[in-house]
Amino acid sequence: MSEAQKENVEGRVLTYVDAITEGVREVLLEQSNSFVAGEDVGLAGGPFGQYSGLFAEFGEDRIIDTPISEKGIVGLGVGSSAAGCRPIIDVMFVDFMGECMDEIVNQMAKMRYMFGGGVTLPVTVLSMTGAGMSMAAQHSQSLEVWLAHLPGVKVVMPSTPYDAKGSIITAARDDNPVFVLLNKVSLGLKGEVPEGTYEVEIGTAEVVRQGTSFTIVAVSRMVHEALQAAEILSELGVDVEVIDVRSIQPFDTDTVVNSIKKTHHGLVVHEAVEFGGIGGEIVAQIQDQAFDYLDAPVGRIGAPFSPVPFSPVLEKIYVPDADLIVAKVKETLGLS
Amino acid sequence: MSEAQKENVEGRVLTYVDAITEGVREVLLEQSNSFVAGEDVGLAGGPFGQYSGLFAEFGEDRIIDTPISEKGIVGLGVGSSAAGCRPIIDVMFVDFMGECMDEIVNQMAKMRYMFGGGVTLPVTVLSMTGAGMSMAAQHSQSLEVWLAHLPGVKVVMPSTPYDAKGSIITAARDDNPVFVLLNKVSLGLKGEVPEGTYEVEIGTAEVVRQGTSFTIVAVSRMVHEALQAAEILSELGVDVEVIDVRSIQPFDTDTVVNSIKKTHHGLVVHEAVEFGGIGGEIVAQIQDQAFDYLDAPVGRIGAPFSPVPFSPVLEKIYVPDADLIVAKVKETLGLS
Amino acid sequence: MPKQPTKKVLQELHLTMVRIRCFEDTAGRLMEEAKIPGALHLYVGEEAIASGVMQNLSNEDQITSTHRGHGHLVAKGGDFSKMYAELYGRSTGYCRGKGGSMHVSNMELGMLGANGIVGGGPPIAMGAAFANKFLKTKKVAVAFFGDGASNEGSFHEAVNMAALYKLPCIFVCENNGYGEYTPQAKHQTIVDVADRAGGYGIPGVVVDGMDVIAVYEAAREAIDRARKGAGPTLLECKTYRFYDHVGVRGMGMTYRTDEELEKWKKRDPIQSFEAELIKLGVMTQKQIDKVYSKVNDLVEGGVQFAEDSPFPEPSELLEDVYCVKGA
Amino acid sequence: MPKQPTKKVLQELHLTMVRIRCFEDTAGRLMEEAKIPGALHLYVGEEAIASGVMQNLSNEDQITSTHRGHGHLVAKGGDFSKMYAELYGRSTGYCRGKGGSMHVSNMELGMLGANGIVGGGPPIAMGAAFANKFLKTKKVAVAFFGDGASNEGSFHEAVNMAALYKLPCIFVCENNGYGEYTPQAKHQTIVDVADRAGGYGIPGVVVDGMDVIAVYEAAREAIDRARKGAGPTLLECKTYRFYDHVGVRGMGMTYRTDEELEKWKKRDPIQSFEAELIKLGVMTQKQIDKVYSKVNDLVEGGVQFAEDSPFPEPSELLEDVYCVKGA
Ligand SMILES: Cc1ncc(C[n+]2csc(CCOP(=O)(O)OP(=O)(O)O)c2C)c(N)n1
Ligand SMILES: Cc1ncc(C[n+]2csc(CCOP(=O)(O)OP(=O)(O)O)c2C)c(N)n1
Ligand SMILES: [Mg+2]
Ligand SMILES: [Mg+2]
Repeated sequence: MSEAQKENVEGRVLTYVDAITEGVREVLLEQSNSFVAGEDVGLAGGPFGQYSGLFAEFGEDRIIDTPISEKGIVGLGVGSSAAGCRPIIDVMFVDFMGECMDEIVNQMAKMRYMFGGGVTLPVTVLSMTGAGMSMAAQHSQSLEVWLAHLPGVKVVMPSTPYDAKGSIITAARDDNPVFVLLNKVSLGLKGEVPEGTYEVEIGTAEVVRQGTSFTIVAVSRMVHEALQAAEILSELGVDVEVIDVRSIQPFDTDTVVNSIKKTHHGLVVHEAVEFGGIGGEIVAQIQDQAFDYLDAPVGRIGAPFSPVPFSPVLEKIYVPDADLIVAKVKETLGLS
Repeated sequence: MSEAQKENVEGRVLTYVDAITEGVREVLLEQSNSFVAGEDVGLAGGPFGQYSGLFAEFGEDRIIDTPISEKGIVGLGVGSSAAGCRPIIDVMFVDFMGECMDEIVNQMAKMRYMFGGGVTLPVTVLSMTGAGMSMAAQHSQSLEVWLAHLPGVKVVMPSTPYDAKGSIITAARDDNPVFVLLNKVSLGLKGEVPEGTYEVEIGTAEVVRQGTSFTIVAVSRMVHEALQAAEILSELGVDVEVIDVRSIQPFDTDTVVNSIKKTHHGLVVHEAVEFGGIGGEIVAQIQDQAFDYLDAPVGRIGAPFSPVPFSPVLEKIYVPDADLIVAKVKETLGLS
Repeated sequence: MPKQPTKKVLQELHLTMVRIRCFEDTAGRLMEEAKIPGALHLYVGEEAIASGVMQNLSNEDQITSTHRGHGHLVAKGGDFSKMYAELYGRSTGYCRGKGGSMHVSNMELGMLGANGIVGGGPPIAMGAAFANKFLKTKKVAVAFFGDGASNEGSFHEAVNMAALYKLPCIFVCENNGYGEYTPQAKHQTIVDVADRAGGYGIPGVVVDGMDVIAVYEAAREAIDRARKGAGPTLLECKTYRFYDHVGVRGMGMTYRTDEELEKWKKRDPIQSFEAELIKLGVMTQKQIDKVYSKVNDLVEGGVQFAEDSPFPEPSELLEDVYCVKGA
Repeated sequence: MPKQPTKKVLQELHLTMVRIRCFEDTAGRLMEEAKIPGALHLYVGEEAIASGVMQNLSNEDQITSTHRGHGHLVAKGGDFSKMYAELYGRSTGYCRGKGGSMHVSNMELGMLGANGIVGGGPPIAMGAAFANKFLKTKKVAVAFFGDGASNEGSFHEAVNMAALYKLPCIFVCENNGYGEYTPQAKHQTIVDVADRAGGYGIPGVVVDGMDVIAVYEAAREAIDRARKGAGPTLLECKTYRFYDHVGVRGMGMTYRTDEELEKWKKRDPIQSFEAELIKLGVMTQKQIDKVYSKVNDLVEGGVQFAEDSPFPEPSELLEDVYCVKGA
């Protein structure tokens, strides 16, 4: 959220989950050909309450409970968007994308290209990512890089209530398939959210903390861990700039590279497994475009190479946090 | 293939596709609890002839034609390996993994971990990757990074007939799920292949061309393009070292980093879409571990950000080749 | 008893079948001559299905097709020039050369694409039908798919949802007895794919897919039902492909007997229909011959158009990945 | 008419149901007290199914379970201490604390895991059954799944393949009328999931899932059939969950009426069976009470064991990702 935008907010505070609801509601009000479809999005209001009240307001024609059929659900999104609707599709957990990856990778992402531009798919997909709730290996993943690697779809990962609402509206107005990956641990997070509609541009990162001596590039909830780390580090005299990437496809290379050129040090933090995660892509871009500005290798923090463990003590070690970020920054700078 | 191994070969030449068949055959001879299951692997011998003759030799009990049911096929692999078999599962094209990603990501890859080590899944999955045959967007992808990002599975990508046969044998002897991703454009490629069984260690890269002034790290078929590029570059006085990564999970960081420390220049080449591909991971590791040795940013070459186009003229531009590699190396070195 | 189709309808059915046959015969030859790149899955032998079903649809209605998709697009009104150009990978093709045989499509004709993924179509057709109902149009969506595809999970999920929401969606199974080289008995235990309809509480109908009138009538009933809001039908058409799975002679595999092929060829949907047309006095042999010569002219013209057309420019590679606002 | 189960069998069926009920009641309480982390899906109300089916299986036979998996593991002989320890995330649990409620498993008992993926089990059970046949054992594999899961593509593919290969596989649908908060009528048009069996050419059987003897008998028939090599059965058990989708009181959603719940509670599978046992003279009230007190001792002991157990060491985080040769 830019400073200018912040001024308009006038202190209206919502939780992340309520911001999601509000974003979806604005879309439904604005676009008569939009609807929400997914498992238990209707009467139940979504497993996280993220659609609560919408069924009562918009009725069962527009808030559609589906069978437990992810291939069908995403197919519904693809087919209906090709035929004139602007569907909002809920894939309950990003872990369940495995069930509908074909509909995503081979149909949704490629149809326009294969048709030589002959079809437009204005479909928005919402799904929950992230670990930290003792939901174990099949309900805690962060698989965003699968989607970012896929020409034809866009992928945003809002970290704040403001961005959650705005991203949903922007995604729904976009004429392309857009994934809005929401973080389930952030559902209770509070933040300023304006009434009415506003957009959060897809493909631009945001500098959420200005700094001069180290750049932390963070994805989704890790933004908050990075900000916390920055506070701790500032006491040690390290002036950290924190960038919320917000969108991983398209990716805002410029904002990141410009920051690195200023600070000469970088660290990329995400919750997904480090190996093969989006962090590698970001580091590769940084070293390519800011090679001569780097005083040290660009670091990466992601989850270790294992599935997400159930036991809270293990999960706590598993998910990156502020302490780990602080340690890594200190290590890079040779601080003790 | 190391020099020592090459000496034992005595010039027995096979095509890549025949090497696949031979590898599978050795496994079936060696392990009575192994079988092959997949679409048209039986009577038809596989859509590329990669299983030809096996049905006649081993019968329909061990070469099993399945319905067109990728979720079922991979489920068959998971369940039967948990229950005492050592299945070889054929997923015809990696593009079709979308259909069975759940069985891969949530079951095969995680079952051992979720069970606290209580189950062992000695399953091997064979699948065809790569573009270049005018098979368009849904039959030409390289999606290996999805798998490499997945703790619990191993992923090898043999580039030669020798490695194809050996990797299959090694994979089948491994007690973990191993994906052997084969390249369909390489099926006619000839190379030396010993009779009988031998292994190609999973997790070790191979220096396939020694050089002193530039390191090209190549994946699968790109190894051959890199070797060709190296020949061209040698005429320009650039002495290129070419590394065949062979295995992307686990990944042999040491071999790559040691080479870079020697040559001070690196380029990673793969066929998959560049953004979010395994190249980013490799570059991030290199800059992390050989930062002070690098004289220039490590380059990357992958496919541009689009689905694979059908038209041969576009596909030709789409797939990286020796010319592109030469150009990129020259650019990095500032040669005209 | 349903009323006999009009003469006009009978002639149109015939024309559509001939159009498909001639298009495919030439396409197959061109592929085997390596003039067309990639792999073609030809529809020869199965013409009665696309023709009979499409006779009941307008351009507004949508279909999803399969890897064996030329026949569907031809029957939906596809232009030979743009189709051949697409198979040739030329920029004048329906997909600007980016799709090829397995993805040939045209939204203006309601053709939501051939599909390289077996079972890829049904969820998309179900989605289109959902939009039709949501937007209160009277359009229907038809999903074509093979016997082999009926074993994909996507089929199951799509039919269940279409039934649940009573969507204007028709599932047409082109049961040619094989999924690639695997006979039906080796990929499912049932003989009639239509038996699966019961699992979704919708009608399952079996029809002779070599009899274009039978297909036309059965499809009409299913489509009328769907348009009236009574929900989907699973319509199975028993058929046979006269050529191999890929191309004309394919890879020379011996998974079918010559006898079986000959037996089915005796039931050639076009030849038997022509005999019928002559018997009924709807067309003379001369008129029939004229149809072929006209269609073959179109084929020739289409091929010529394709061969004269330019390949896409390199700059087109990165176009059409995304819809660019205002572009 | 099948012969009446022996007294021993009746008592074992009762014991198993009580074991499940007591295990679950306490687990639910501990979750709501936030002593157990994560989410539990309790089996209370559905005990007759796991108990009736498992009575026919040995430890050698395999099952795949669901997110609602405790009852299956208890019925398969699961040890309360190791189960509670797992739910608590302790290193002494069945999965060393790595799996928790949704992945609790034990291969020695042939329990191939609770599964957090709806529809995750059937393909795995089919695969295990394939191995059983391939290795010429006499083992069978049973896939438990819900009414909601019957709409997943994985179910369709697994049943088709099991039928095709005539595998020793039994598909047991626990139809409790809801998938999460969605009633069956809102997720499929059919009333009997067993109707889907026809689409695969296998027997579909509906049984009262609140009647443990009915389940036991029907499962025995299906399992005998499978063991004899006659292939799979789809066995649907009509049941109801007495607690919410998650936990005991869940999230307080109003998707079911109190009347509906009360109606089903009157058919409590344990209470009605106990009345029957007393009537038949198989057990006295006193004996029944003793069963509860013994089982409750086990529950208490199990909880104590769990609470006394250590959490996994940090070093265990990266163990069990791969099988290390020689390790
Ligand atoms: C998901 C998927 N699996 C496998 C294939 C490979 N394949 C292409 S066509 C085909 C057979 C399809 O059989 P059927 O559905 O009966 O259609 P037919 O070819 O007989 O018209 C197969 C297995 C594919 N394209 N997509
Ligand atoms: C693939 C997948 N989709 C959705 C979910 C979320 N989910 C968990 S339980 C459940 C309902 C399952 O219903 P049913 O199969 O009838 O089992 P029941 O809970 O009634 O025992 C759903 C939708 C999931 N875990 N996995
Ligand atoms: Mg077929
Ligand atoms: Mg249920």
